[in-house]
Amino acid sequence: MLEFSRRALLGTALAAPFARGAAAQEGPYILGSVFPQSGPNAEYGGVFTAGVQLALQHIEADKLLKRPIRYISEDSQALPQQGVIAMTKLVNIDKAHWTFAAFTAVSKAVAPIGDRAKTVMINGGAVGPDLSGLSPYFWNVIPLAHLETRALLPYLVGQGKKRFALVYVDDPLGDAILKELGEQLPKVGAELVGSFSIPRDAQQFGPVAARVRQVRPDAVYIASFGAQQSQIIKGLRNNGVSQQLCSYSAMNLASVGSLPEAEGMTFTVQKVDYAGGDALTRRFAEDFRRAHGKEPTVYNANYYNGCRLFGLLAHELEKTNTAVTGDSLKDTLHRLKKFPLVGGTGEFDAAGNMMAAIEVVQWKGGQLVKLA
Amino acid sequence: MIAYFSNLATLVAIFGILAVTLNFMVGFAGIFSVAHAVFFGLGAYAGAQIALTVTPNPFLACAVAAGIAGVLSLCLALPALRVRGEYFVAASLGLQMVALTLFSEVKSLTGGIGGLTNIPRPQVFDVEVGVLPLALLALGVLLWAIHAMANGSFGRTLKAIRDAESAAEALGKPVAVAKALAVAFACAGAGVAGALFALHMSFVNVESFTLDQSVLVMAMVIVGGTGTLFGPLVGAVLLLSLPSALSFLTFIPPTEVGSVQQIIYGLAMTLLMVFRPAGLLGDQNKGKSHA
Amino acid sequence: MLFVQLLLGGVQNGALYALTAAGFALIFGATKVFHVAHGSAFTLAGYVFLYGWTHNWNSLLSCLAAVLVAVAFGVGMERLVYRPIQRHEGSFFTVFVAAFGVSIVVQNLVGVFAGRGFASIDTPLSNASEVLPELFLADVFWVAILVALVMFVALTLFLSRTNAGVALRALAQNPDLLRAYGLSSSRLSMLAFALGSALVAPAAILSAMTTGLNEAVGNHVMLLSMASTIVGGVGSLRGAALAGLLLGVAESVVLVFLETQWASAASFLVLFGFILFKPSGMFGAAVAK
Amino acid sequence: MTQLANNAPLTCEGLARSFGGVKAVQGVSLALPAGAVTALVGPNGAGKTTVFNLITGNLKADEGTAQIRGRPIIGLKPWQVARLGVARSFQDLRLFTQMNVRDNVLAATERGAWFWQGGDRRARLAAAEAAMEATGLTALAEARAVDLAYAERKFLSMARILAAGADIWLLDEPASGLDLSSRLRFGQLLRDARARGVAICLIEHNLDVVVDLADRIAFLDRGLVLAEGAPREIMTDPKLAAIYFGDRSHEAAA
Repeated sequence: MLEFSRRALLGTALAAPFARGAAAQEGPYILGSVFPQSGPNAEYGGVFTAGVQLALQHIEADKLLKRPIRYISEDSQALPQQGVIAMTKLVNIDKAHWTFAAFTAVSKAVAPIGDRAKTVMINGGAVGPDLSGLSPYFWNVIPLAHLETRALLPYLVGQGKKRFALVYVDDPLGDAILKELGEQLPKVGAELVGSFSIPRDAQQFGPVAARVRQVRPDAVYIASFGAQQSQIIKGLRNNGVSQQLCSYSAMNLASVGSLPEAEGMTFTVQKVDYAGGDALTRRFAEDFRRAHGKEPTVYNANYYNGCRLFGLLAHELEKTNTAVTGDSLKDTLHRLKKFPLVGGTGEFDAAGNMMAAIEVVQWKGGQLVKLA
Repeated sequence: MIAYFSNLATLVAIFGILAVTLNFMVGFAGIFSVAHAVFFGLGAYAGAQIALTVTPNPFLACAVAAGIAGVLSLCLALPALRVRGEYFVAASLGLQMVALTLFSEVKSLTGGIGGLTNIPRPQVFDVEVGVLPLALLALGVLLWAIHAMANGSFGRTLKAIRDAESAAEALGKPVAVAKALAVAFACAGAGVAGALFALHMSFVNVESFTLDQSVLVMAMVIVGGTGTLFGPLVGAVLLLSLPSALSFLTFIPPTEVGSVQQIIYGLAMTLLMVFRPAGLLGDQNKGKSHA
Repeated sequence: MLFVQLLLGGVQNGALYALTAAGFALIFGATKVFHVAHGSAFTLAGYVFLYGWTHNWNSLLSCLAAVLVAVAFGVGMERLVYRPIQRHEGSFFTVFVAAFGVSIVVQNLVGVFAGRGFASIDTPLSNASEVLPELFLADVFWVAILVALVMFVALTLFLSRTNAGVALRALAQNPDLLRAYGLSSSRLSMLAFALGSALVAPAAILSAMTTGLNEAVGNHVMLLSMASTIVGGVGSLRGAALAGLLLGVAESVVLVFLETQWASAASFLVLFGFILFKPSGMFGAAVAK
Repeated sequence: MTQLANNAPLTCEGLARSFGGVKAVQGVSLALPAGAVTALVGPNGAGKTTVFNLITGNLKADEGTAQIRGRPIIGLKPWQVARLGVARSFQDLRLFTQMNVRDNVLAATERGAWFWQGGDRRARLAAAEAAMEATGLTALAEARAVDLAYAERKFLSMARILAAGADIWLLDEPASGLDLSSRLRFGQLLRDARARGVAICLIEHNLDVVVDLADRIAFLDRGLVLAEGAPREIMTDPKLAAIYFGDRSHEAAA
């Protein structure tokens, strides 16, 4: 599927100046993604892409749409500038109908481009709270971080954790979490006793660990993503930080779970019941296991949902022979509001954010264990 | 398609400005700076702030960007006056790293890693103008100025300093002033490129001004050929279209596209240096006889 | 106690920096090549050790493999990249660009074949315990210092007691003299690359155990080695090693007053200051001009 | 000395400089009269080039004064000294290797560091052409300096000095290694300049050249002016000859 679409892309790219109008209507739908495919965050790119590809296979198998879909993967390296270049290409040359973004900084950077071109952008990975309402065409199929911390903090405080230290990456996501903790902790009767920002490329965490120890926290919140998370966990644990570690859904990576030091790491994820859920969720989980030989993660599910959402909206538009554009998709979203997706019915609010139930989980022996 | 090529052309023009101004420093004055992206960044932030807070007039943005980058180029001129060769490269590396930290941390001006978003489109007297013609204009003016200087007394002075600093000084040439001016000119040019970049992307953040970017610009100069007028432009075209060309290769798995691009780009740098060190347009005999 | 903790942490890192810096300084001193791909030798050595470890090789064998790969890389760079360039042109900048290209290639090849992102080895060595109230030290601290000391003693003995070592030092000071005595400077530069690259292997192995590796880990190593060489004074191995140690300590101790993101800026400010005010470095005799 | 100084555009008094305890120059006083060639003679390491460097500001003097037409120049930068009318050559020439001959010479006529050069451009071009003509380099105007033959490089160095239009020349071994015909041409250059009133100071090891061209000789040894006077007097002094040719037995006896 993917190889086919990439080869076909060359054809369209060259033919585009000569074949406009009618052909554009008859041709395939173009879906594009701006994920990190190289660099320290490439692991996410693979996870996100797997979700999208599975949804594409299901849409094809179900013959949900009359026109075929062409999927184009662009590399953002999780960097805003690369993201902007990739998004510009998707919007301007490929005339994408629907795009996928990830990472807070990249999402904020590409949003004005999609907004200007009225192209829908789906985020299923980044959780910066300010991603809400970025553009009428920017929708989140993931609960943003403020929803996650509001689920996590009361649980931990209930476990007797009162003093929190924050180790956060120095970027919009980290800043947002710092702000969020500063506001939310006092409300639940706890306090933020220290916050330590780290650059995105930092590798040495011994010194940070020493400073974390000094503020004598009950729990340490880690706000980072990608390869760095594992390094922070290892760095803290190896340097005498024995307290409870906690975080948000970015910890839901296999490479984190397999780290012995991550034992007991408590964080939040969206609630998805793969085994007992509805048929759609079970099918997703089974086919994913078959294709990849492992359990799907929430990210796989989110981008599966993001892609499936396009199928559902376009299917709706095809029924009434309406052209599939950013505006028609947006109107349909706001008209229907609720969609059958993996993990249950997804409901969207006016800003384009999907609401989802959140659960508190913990890494235990490399397995995700549900706590609350 | 047209939009795509105009986007690529704008980037080529902007990086062309960076490459020709860096070449002015490297090729004429013998100042091998790997901190050009710092001044690109200063210009970008200055231009973006002007557009965001004062007026979207691109000429004002460029002028302010050039001014700020030109004045702060003193940070580069100072080590250039003290040391040469590897030492200066190291100094400029140090400057690059320190500036990068400042760009990330002075969030009130730069927005940190989150950057400055939603920079308005350039307007001249309430008419929206494209960045491409502006960038081409700036590139043309700079090329003309460099051409004039290269064949005039200033270029001669710089080349004299490059070849034999003490002899140039013994002929009454104030070396410090000449070097500082050359650095200021080149960095001001980089500042203009930065302002245009900010206006073109509508977004700037610190990732565009890293050491890798400085090395990319340096590679453009070296690949094209130092000390030639158009060599750096050829280098800019080649290195910028390489990733775009690669993205049309179908047999590369999507998750490896980025790596393959980087590998080809790194390999090209190395192989060129080994087999064609004077660059594509450079005089291959240059430097042979005195090595 | 925070200060002592940070100081000791800095010493541990500084000992490793000292090794890589000494390697860089040895190569630069003897061959005048600004070996920007030095960090790549570090990356490769670290990942080879990691490969050996995860495939349950004998740990001695893994270490040996790491050293061999680093040496092979260094010598390969000398033969295949630096020497051909120097044969037709001496411009240091051509060398710089070529080496930078190689480091980009290595970084991405490692990413493709070894997987991108964080990788580390799980050993009890890196697990800190409380040796004094509030003071945590891991065994790897002692290992790092011991390894660094042993390597330096060995290197010093080699450079002062063996013919090749003495010739290497002579090469650093006066290549013409060497030629006059009919010694092959080409074989000596290979030796310099082999030795200098071998010095990164222990640091890479210990880093794999402590901070972990990623494919871009070499950049930081290269920048620090280069900064140490200049701060220490070009031509002085002792100076480079001491500067490496000091930069490691500075990076760590500065965190008493500052946030982490300023740490690396601190070492580069030191570098910048030295270049502006004392370009000959701490122990360098020659002025850079 | 005093009456010479009246007519001398460049004088120095008690110049001294030591390098880490080694006294390279200790109290050198000199006056370079206009329209005369003064030769600095002495064995290797006598401090001749150091004297030049102290005058031109390439080295900082520990002690002593120097004046150009009454104006103190110690502490000035080399380019400031040059602008007072001093042109110097270097033992190792220091040509602008990657530039062609014409640009080398043109560069000598230009003083500015600003983006453009004021003044009469045509006059500068003419001066450069004249300098190339006088040194026999006109045919090689487009050749790069690095590609020139040995003697041609020496003359290019002289052409730069000619074109600079200075009236004080400090020449560091300008004739060494030249063949006879080149040496004749070089002699003519110097005589012409002397006739125009240029004050010339020459460091030279070839005593034939010195006798042929110099009006006065200052004999330097170990940073001191041992003797000063007409060529004949100096050249016939057996003690100086002994020092010059490296025989120090006289001193030991004394």
